[in-house]
Amino acid sequence: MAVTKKDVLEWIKAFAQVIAENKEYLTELDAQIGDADHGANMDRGFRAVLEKLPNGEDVDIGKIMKTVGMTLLSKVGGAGGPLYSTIFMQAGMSIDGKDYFDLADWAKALEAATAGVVRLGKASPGDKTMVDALTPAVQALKDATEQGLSLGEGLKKSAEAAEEGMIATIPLVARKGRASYLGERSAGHQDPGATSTFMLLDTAAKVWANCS
Amino acid sequence: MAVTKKDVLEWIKAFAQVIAENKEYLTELDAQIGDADHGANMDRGFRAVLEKLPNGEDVDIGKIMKTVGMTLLSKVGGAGGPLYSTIFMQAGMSIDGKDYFDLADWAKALEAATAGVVRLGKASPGDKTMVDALTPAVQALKDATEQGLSLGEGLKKSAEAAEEGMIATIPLVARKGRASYLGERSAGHQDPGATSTFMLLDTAAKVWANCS
Amino acid sequence: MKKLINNPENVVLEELKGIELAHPDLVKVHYDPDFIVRADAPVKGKVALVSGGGSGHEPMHGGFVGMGMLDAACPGAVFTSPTPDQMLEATKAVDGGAGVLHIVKNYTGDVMNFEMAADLAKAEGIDVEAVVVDDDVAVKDSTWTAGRRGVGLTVLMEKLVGAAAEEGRSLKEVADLARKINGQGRSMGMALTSCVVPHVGKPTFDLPEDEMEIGIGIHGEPGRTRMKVEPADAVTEMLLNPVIEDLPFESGDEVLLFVNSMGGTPLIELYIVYRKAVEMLEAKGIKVVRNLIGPYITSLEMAGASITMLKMDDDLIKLWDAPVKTAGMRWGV
Amino acid sequence: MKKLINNPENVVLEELKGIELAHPDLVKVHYDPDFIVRADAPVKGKVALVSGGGSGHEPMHGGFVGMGMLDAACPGAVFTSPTPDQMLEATKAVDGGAGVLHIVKNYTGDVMNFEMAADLAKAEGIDVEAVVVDDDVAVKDSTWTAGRRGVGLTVLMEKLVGAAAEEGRSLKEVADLARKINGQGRSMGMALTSCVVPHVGKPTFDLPEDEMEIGIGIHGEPGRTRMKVEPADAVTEMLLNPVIEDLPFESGDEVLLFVNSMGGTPLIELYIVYRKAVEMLEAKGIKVVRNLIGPYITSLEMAGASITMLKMDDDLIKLWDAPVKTAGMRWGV
Ligand SMILES: Nc1ncnc2c1ncn2[C@@H]1O[C@H](COP(=O)(O)OP(=O)(O)O)[C@@H](O)[C@H]1O
Ligand SMILES: Nc1ncnc2c1ncn2[C@@H]1O[C@H](COP(=O)(O)OP(=O)(O)O)[C@@H](O)[C@H]1O
Ligand SMILES: [Mg+2]
Ligand SMILES: [Mg+2]
Ligand SMILES: [Mg+2]
Ligand SMILES: [Mg+2]
Repeated sequence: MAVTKKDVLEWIKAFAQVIAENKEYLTELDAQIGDADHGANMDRGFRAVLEKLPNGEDVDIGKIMKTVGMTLLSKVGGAGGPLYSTIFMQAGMSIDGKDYFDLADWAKALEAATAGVVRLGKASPGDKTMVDALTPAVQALKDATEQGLSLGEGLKKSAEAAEEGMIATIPLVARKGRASYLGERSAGHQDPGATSTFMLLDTAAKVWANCS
Repeated sequence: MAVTKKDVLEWIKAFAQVIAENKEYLTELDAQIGDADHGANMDRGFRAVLEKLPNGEDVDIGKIMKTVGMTLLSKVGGAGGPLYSTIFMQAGMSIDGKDYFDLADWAKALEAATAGVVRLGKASPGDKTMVDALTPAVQALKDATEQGLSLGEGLKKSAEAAEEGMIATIPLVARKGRASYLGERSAGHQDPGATSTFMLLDTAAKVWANCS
Repeated sequence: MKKLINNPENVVLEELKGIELAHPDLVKVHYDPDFIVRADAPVKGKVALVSGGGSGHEPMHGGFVGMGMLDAACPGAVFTSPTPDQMLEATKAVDGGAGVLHIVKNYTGDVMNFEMAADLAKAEGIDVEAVVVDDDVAVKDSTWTAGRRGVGLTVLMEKLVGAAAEEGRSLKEVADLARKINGQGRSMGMALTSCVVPHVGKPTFDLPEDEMEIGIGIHGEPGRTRMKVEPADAVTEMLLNPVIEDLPFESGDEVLLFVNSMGGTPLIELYIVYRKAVEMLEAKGIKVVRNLIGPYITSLEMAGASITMLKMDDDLIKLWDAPVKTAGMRWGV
Repeated sequence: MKKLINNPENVVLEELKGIELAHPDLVKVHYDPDFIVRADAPVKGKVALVSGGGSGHEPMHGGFVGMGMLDAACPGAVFTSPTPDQMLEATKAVDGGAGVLHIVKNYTGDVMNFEMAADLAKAEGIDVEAVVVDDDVAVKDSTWTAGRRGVGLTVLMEKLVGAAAEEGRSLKEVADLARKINGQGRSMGMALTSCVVPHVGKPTFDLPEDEMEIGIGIHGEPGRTRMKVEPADAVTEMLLNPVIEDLPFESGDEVLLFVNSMGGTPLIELYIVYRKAVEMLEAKGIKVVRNLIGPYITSLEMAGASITMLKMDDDLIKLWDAPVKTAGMRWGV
């Protein structure tokens, strides 16, 4: 039960597709409590990623993820750029040198990614950021590994946890990022970064559902 | 059958009132084919006129009209300012030194006023300007004088002629003033200056209807 | 109506107070009649430049009073030409003995009021010449009509002629230069939205969300045609081609290219238009040797832009580069 | 959406082309990564100033590149902070051996990207210091949040610190000066209309015809409160009082007063606001010794204004008056 290099490439391509389809939606969420660019930023970044994406020869999964991270860093900008770049760079470093990985590897990779995001953005859970989607997803993956769940099961649980975390951002008052300028008025809106992060993990769960 | 100094003062006050009431209407006409200020300009001018208007002692009708003309010159601006100023200055010079005047005097005064407007603005009848209201009104006054009509009758005819002239501006293509920039697109709109000029003569006909 | 104003009737007065408080080093403001003169007026022996017009076109004209440009500006009510008494007093205040040039935009009201003021000033023994600017190619020219409007070229003329006066040129020379400039400059503008005249309180014209007006005047006067909104490059072509064809500007010409905001259009869009205009001119062999980009002759908050082109020569380039120190245009000092 | 643009995706690129064509005497434009440097970069022995941020705030920052102000500006996508590779390349291009100061507006994205760039530049042996501007009193400050936004003070800082660098001050001195300026300047802004981000195509927020937003950010971020539109004098009080109280500015203080247009508000309205602000300050014994009035830090075509106040001293006055030669601010040369 492992995710291969090919699966990783497919995941990234599928996520680029999801972002393209949800560009307006993410931007609309950002318009409520931010500056109306999260969808456009992510879409610009992942269109560049599609252009730079290796075809899978002469590279390992770590290299692929780091290429994605570097591309996002130079194409996205804003808060989302460095943060998403960090997710892929840290996950890539965690999985470095491998051509496939299992649920435990993925749990570790996402934990490293989340730690990187927290180091860079200094947000804690409950600050109404993507950290609120990442943190429970990491916990769900760890639990699933311990419980010996299948890859597909574990990924599904992590996506569900991310979704819950995303929805839980709605009532929160933002303390980090642009939404924090709104103070109390930020409550009642779903965080755009947590939403795209859920989509990332949800896409993984769907694309890798039948990996064997 | 004569118009006295008191009647002249009343006419000017009544016209100031008519302008105040029709300020939006005149501005709206000007918005169609000009720059949306004719009502505001006239109103600013006649509010100043009311402040400067002599109470009737130590002045003759000519002096009163010239005071109105000078006040309009320094308070109105635009095309309307010098043109309306000229109407009052020329009429005032024509009636200079008198404390009352009859229909023939008024016909001459308005003829001089119209000549002044034409000299200054170089518009001919049919150019879609206030000249289109003034010219037929002068003709009507002259005809009425020749026909020996009463003051009230003559004034009524001149107001009717001005009204016809005003309405006749609607289909015209403007050749003078701001409306001329519109070319063919100026057709179908009533000229604001011709409209206020009709109001001026109509107010005279009404206020002076029962002069004896 | 959404504006940062108080009582619409006090807009011009409060603006003048603001200018007076902001720029005591550059100008003095006189009230009743209202006019703005440069702080050191009258300048002995220098031809003085007086302009004016309705308010609502800021920085024109008050923002162009100062060393190297205007000696006085007469602000009328919003979009309404000022009155002869303002112009007369301004003319008297700046006359330094070398005569006064009136720079008049070709609108019936401006022309009439300035003519009356010139007559009055001449009667008081002041040497006055007047130059009428009529550069707007959106309006058909004809001796039977009021003729073309004066628009963007006015800004360039005030700068160039101001520099010539500063150099010590005579009234006749300065007036001839102004007429020469008027002969070789052309403009055209467009609007994406209407302006709102303060005392009117609603848009002068209704422009649906998907339409624009090509050939608009600076007072919200309707233009040549109304049409669906087009991309900036197409709009630039619609403005620049009539400007080029009218004079005509020809291969080998050196020009000053002026891309102006009508007030509500931000700088980022002006650069996009400027880029396209230069590409078009380069393709025609016309060389842009100087430029001006920004909101210089506006129409309150109207969104839109205008393009002005002026054929340059060595003298004009020298005059353009000469120092100018006003609130609205400043360099070289 | 009514804008003079072509494809929304090309707005920044076409703007850069326009700037490149318009100001070859002042700047050079580099593409991919995009940045603007002064034409004579790197200036040997001078501390170099690099700033940047999302596009849509023109003339900031690209319009402030030139003698006496910035050495380089990095434009991001509209309202999106630029990326570390732009900042790194710009830093390398302008380093004249005396070190580079990064002027960063306090937005999470700007701060993160500039931090990464500084790390990369340091790794390449360049001496880099960063100063974060956070002058917007509309936002409550707290160590638990992202803190205050950087707004109008950025413009003043770039001018003042630019003059100090031009004087030959060291990187440490220049950075300390920037921090001092940040410590004694405050701003607040408001909006009458929303801006429209090109790739979004509709207003960022809906503001009914009779409402305004007080405490708005420069990216259309909602403000402190939404309320019925009030007259300019009342709005000026709502902006200026929090600015005065925050520092606080006190009787006897000498200040620079900066009244800024958000893009769609024309100059005539800024002077009306300026007038009221000076009256208020005079009543409090605060003296305006310098001013700046116009669209310098904008938010696309948003209508509205912001007020910035900076406490001045002899050194700052001297630096303010020092020559500056950029597309967006120019005097003394
Ligand atoms: N300090 C932070 N830590 C973690 N995530 C953050 C932080 N600041 C912002 N974010 C995330 O970034 C998202 C916004 O991204 P984006 O709109 O692309 O950038 P910007 O806010 O610069 O416009 C927010 O919804 C939030 O999830
Ligand atoms: N050359 C002219 N001769 C006569 N009347 C004119 C001329 N030009 C304009 N007018 C009149 O002036 C009116 C406009 O006045 P007003 O709106 O006050 O001035 P402006 O056009 O300067 O805004 C027009 O409706 C027209 O009747
Ligand atoms: Mg955003
Ligand atoms: Mg009018
Ligand atoms: Mg008018
Ligand atoms: Mg952003």
